[in-house]
Amino acid sequence: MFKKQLLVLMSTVLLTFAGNVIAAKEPIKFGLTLDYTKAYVFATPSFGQAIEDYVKYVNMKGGIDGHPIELLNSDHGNEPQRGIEAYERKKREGAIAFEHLSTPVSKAVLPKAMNDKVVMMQMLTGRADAADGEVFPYIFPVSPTYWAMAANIIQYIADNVKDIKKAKVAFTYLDYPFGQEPIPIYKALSEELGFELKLFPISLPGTDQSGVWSNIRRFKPDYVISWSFAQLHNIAMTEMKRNRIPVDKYISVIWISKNDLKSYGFEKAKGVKRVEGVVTGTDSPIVQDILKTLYDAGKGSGPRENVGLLYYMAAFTEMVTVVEGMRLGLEKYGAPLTSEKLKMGLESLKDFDAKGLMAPITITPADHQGGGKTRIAEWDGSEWVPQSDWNAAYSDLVWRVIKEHSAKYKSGQ
Amino acid sequence: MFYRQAAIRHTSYDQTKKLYPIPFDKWLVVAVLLVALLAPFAMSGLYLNSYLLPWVIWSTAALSLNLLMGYAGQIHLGYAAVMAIGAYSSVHAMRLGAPFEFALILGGATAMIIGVGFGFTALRVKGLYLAISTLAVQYLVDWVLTHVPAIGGGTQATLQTPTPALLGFEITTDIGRYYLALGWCAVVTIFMLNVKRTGLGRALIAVREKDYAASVLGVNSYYYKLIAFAVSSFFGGVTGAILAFTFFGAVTPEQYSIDISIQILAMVVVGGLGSVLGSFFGAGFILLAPLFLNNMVTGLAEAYDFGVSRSVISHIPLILYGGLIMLFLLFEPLGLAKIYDNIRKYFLVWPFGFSRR
Amino acid sequence: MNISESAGSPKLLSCEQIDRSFGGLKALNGVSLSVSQGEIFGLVGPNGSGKTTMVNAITGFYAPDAGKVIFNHQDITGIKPYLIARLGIARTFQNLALFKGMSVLDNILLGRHVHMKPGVLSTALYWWMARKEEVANRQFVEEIIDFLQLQSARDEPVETIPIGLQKRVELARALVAEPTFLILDEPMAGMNQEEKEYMARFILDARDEMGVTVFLIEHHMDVVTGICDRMVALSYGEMLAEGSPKEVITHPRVIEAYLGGSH
Amino acid sequence: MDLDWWYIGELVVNGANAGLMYSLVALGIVLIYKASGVANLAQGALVMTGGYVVLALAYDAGLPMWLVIPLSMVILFFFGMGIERIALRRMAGQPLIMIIMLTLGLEILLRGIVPAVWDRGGESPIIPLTLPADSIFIGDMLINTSYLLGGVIAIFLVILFVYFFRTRIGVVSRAVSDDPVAAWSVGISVERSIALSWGLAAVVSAIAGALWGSIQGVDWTLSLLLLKAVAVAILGGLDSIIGAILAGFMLGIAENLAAGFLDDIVGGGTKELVVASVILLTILIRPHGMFGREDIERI
Repeated sequence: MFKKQLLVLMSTVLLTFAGNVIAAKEPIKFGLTLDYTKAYVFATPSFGQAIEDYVKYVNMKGGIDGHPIELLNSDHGNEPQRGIEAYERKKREGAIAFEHLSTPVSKAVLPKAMNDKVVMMQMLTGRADAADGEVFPYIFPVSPTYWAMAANIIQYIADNVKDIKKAKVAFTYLDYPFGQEPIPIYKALSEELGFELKLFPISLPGTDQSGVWSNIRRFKPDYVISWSFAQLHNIAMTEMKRNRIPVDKYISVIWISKNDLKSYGFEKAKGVKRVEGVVTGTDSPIVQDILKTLYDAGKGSGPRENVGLLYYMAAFTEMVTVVEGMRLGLEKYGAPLTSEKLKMGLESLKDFDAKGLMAPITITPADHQGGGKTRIAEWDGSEWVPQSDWNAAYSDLVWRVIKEHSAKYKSGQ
Repeated sequence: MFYRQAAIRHTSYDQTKKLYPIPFDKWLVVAVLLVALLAPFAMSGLYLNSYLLPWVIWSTAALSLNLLMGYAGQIHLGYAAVMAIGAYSSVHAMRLGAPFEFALILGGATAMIIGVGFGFTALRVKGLYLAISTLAVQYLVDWVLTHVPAIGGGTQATLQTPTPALLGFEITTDIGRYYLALGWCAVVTIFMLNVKRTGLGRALIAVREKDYAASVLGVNSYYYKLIAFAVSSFFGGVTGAILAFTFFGAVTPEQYSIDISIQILAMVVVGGLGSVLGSFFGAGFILLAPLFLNNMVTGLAEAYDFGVSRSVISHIPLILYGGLIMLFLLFEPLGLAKIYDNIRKYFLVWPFGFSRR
Repeated sequence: MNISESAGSPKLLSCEQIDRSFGGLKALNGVSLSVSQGEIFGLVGPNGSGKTTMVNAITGFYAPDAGKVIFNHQDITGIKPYLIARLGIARTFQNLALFKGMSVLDNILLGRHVHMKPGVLSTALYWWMARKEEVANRQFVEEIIDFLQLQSARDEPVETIPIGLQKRVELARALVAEPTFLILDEPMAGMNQEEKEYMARFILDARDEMGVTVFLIEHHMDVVTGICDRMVALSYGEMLAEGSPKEVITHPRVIEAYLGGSH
Repeated sequence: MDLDWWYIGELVVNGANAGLMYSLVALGIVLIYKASGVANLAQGALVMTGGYVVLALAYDAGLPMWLVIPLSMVILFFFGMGIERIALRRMAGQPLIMIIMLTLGLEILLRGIVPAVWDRGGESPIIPLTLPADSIFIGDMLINTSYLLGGVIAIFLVILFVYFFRTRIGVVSRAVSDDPVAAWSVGISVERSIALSWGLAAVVSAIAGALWGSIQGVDWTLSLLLLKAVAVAILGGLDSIIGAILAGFMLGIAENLAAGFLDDIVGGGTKELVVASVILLTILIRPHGMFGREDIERI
């Protein structure tokens, strides 16, 4: 008994150094290196759970054309250095694609992935200008970037105020790259549409917001757009109440989910809005199937409550898209699947809606975003109710900014 | 046995001042150097890029900080900021068209000038105040990097590093980048080894130990503290630039955050204050132990399914840094270097261990 | 009460009307003294009489409140200690100020600091720039080590050797600077009779062979009176007597200070 | 530009209250410094630990608030004493730089262990101090009730500590910090006095943890209060309790005014800038702070 344990122990020790060598029918390896400790912990557990769930599900159904998917998991703690280590390790273990869910890590790994020609998914994180597939051939946002979301929020505001020219929009954001990123879009839109824009930076870690909200109160905005996440919304809403700003003026970036409203109170949070790129809730057939095949059988990768929440669904949708890209790659170019074939597979996605979970996207070698359609949803006390159709607003302007930035990158800046 | 001292007779002062008076030490160093030189050819990209290369770079950083902390006895809680200054200045210099060699030196010089500037502030006061003011410097630099687009790179807060080129040869391969880092590491190492045996090192230690006694020997303690600040900052700046050019390929504020400062501090303390060898040990330990531990705990958790939450696993590096700093300070203030030294001393007289007191 | 100085030899150091107080306490009150080239000069007095304060005033640790220190025709009042050291004044401390963690040899080598030009560049380019200097200075240090019979302790960490030897190391460190003026602050404190005699011998040798002028501070009278050429006695910051050892120890005020004070 | 006095008033009042809450954190640093001459860089992590303990008692054990606060103070008191007994005491006689680094190691260690032990899956719950979230408006001036409460408690505690230092134990502590050897020789237990200071500093951090946790939620970010506390302690003079309170008051107002007027222009983060500058300027101009003893800091 003890011997056997020792053997397992030794082999795991060995494995951790040598990498897993499990030979099935040519598994397709996907590197999932996430941040379980620092800035992204609010989302990481559900995010990882969704990806693991869907991979299990696909494998149970016989994999992609017989090829199972293997996830190579690890933690990078939002540190560029550890992210690079994890990337190098997984790459060596044969991963052909990566998701990091961390802006700093994505940015640090990006030059390496480009150099190594390894596909890097960057759902909701990383460089927004990576939508330009011509400059970033191996980087795939395949979902609306922050810039697309920012534009859509303005569209929603324009639709809901009397006159956008006289509207006042407050933009409050975490004062580091994640929050600063949409500023160029807002500035460009403010110039074009004529609304008054004022910026309210919140310094890290974002827990001290009292001064910011005093200023917002004085600004008397029609809407407040917020680029922060998780419990920081709580603090924001508490401060809004203090300052007697109605909570329904609050429009958040995608990072707010039902769980985040819990400690503020579901009822009190009524009217909060968010921009979303995927369908949430458990109504869709594919999610029902996941619940049935995995969770009813006790094989779920995490708590059942997480299924259907935003962070879960975002990751789930991404993985559905990746798997579809893998399938197309295998179908068109044959096994074994390589990064390059996956890239071409992803680039041949056409009107793909991830089994009804998002607005259809079409990826081309030039466009790695695929449409950038999002919608605004409002919290009604128990769930998020869509307020608009899938929409990609001001996409000319967004693409202009994308091109400006990617050109800068290309020219070596 | 190994470190045989018998039959070694030094016949001149010059010989006793050699870096490695005992032949075994010398051959050990030669062997390590050979391994370091040949490693990239025997090693996969993974080990080269994510273990050996960062180890070499962080050892250099730890060495540079050790000059200030180990020799001059000044705590620096913002060393990553010093490295950031070097990295950003050299990246900007290259983007403006400066050749790589010049950009490196410029990076070091900028870090030195700013470092010494703050040194002037800090050196008027005792260790504690110095520590706190360097912490403040870290915050100031962080702020500048994230709020001055001309320096930090604007919206994306990322600047890609241009391709480094030595004497006109572009360095594009992993091996080339590794040699670049190794070369710089060798320069700093040799300097630090020399410090041990020259008047500079003695003066620094004198100032650290008893500055009043140093002053009656004609040692200007203020001047030597500034020298330590200047040289350490210069080395730190260049190392920061090397880190950006060879490892990250880009500069972002996160690469030089307060956490990194603490990490280097831990390397120095765990490795051994004032020890060259210790800096290598400390950097290796602090850098690689969490990686291995993390991978191992994850592997074990998967094999046994004992459901350690990932969140708990992921806190291990922090616990390790903090715990090790405390344990070493409490039980072996001279760090890993001292432990090595004890072993070495044991073998110096082996098998006649009883001859020692 | 100016008593005649040793005739012929010029004054090397003279202090004029030195005042120094700490808070309300007057540690030195108008003390004047002068030391001639080549003599061994003793400064004696009971504990707390201001002897060490006097030395600190000379070596620049605290500038006197009033008065002047002239060394070698140069006003050195209030100059920083490290600059004073460069003028050729060396000193030891009452309660040892060796550098822990360094070997005896390195401690003594530090004494050569004023004769060396340690720098960053010379350290980096040791083989080309520093080696010769290091070796040359090492040679000089070895001579002093021989002179003070410290050979056996040379490579020991300084904190591990007996106090008596440590005192000798400190003397060696002061001597390697080749000072013209050497201040010894209670070099025999805590020593037994034999050690004291050794030390006295070394001090005399240092003067005779190296031509150093010695300024000796002692609490005890016995040895000092034996080797000093001239003495000054202090008590509570005031000068009691000046002159040859014999004159000083027989001076009524000195006797009173020593006996009266302790009785 | 005409000044909006209501606005300035609001910035000043809320800043002052927040500043007094920084003083609360700084108080821990000052207490330990007074007793042992060591600057405790683990104070931030102690406050975080306090927050987590309060949270665990309130949420996990489900105790009522009136019981949670005193109970957590007791727990933290022994925790602080324990730290001194296990770690700090062994360092007696070591160079100061080593001891400072030990507290820094402790800060890092606690920041790793505590959130791992009370893993909340990424949530940072707010401590329910049952405060009305609604605020008081005077004219157009908003007064934040949470900060107000924090400020009042801070002042109350300071009065308590000033009084404490007049008692016998206080006199003993003072004697120890003046001259440990002398204190020793007249039969005062130096160790006990230092241990007591650690215990008290930890008690203060329980309160600070609860207050700050009720405003910004409990997670590792509470430990970042260290920088502000250090700035307050330095500005006030490391060994002055009154100094800590006044400095907190001033720093709170200064950073709030700076953020209110400058964030717009420079793009955020001015509070950190003010804090860092206060540290540097204090050290440059008046290292012993406003009320510290002058002999404590020069080379």
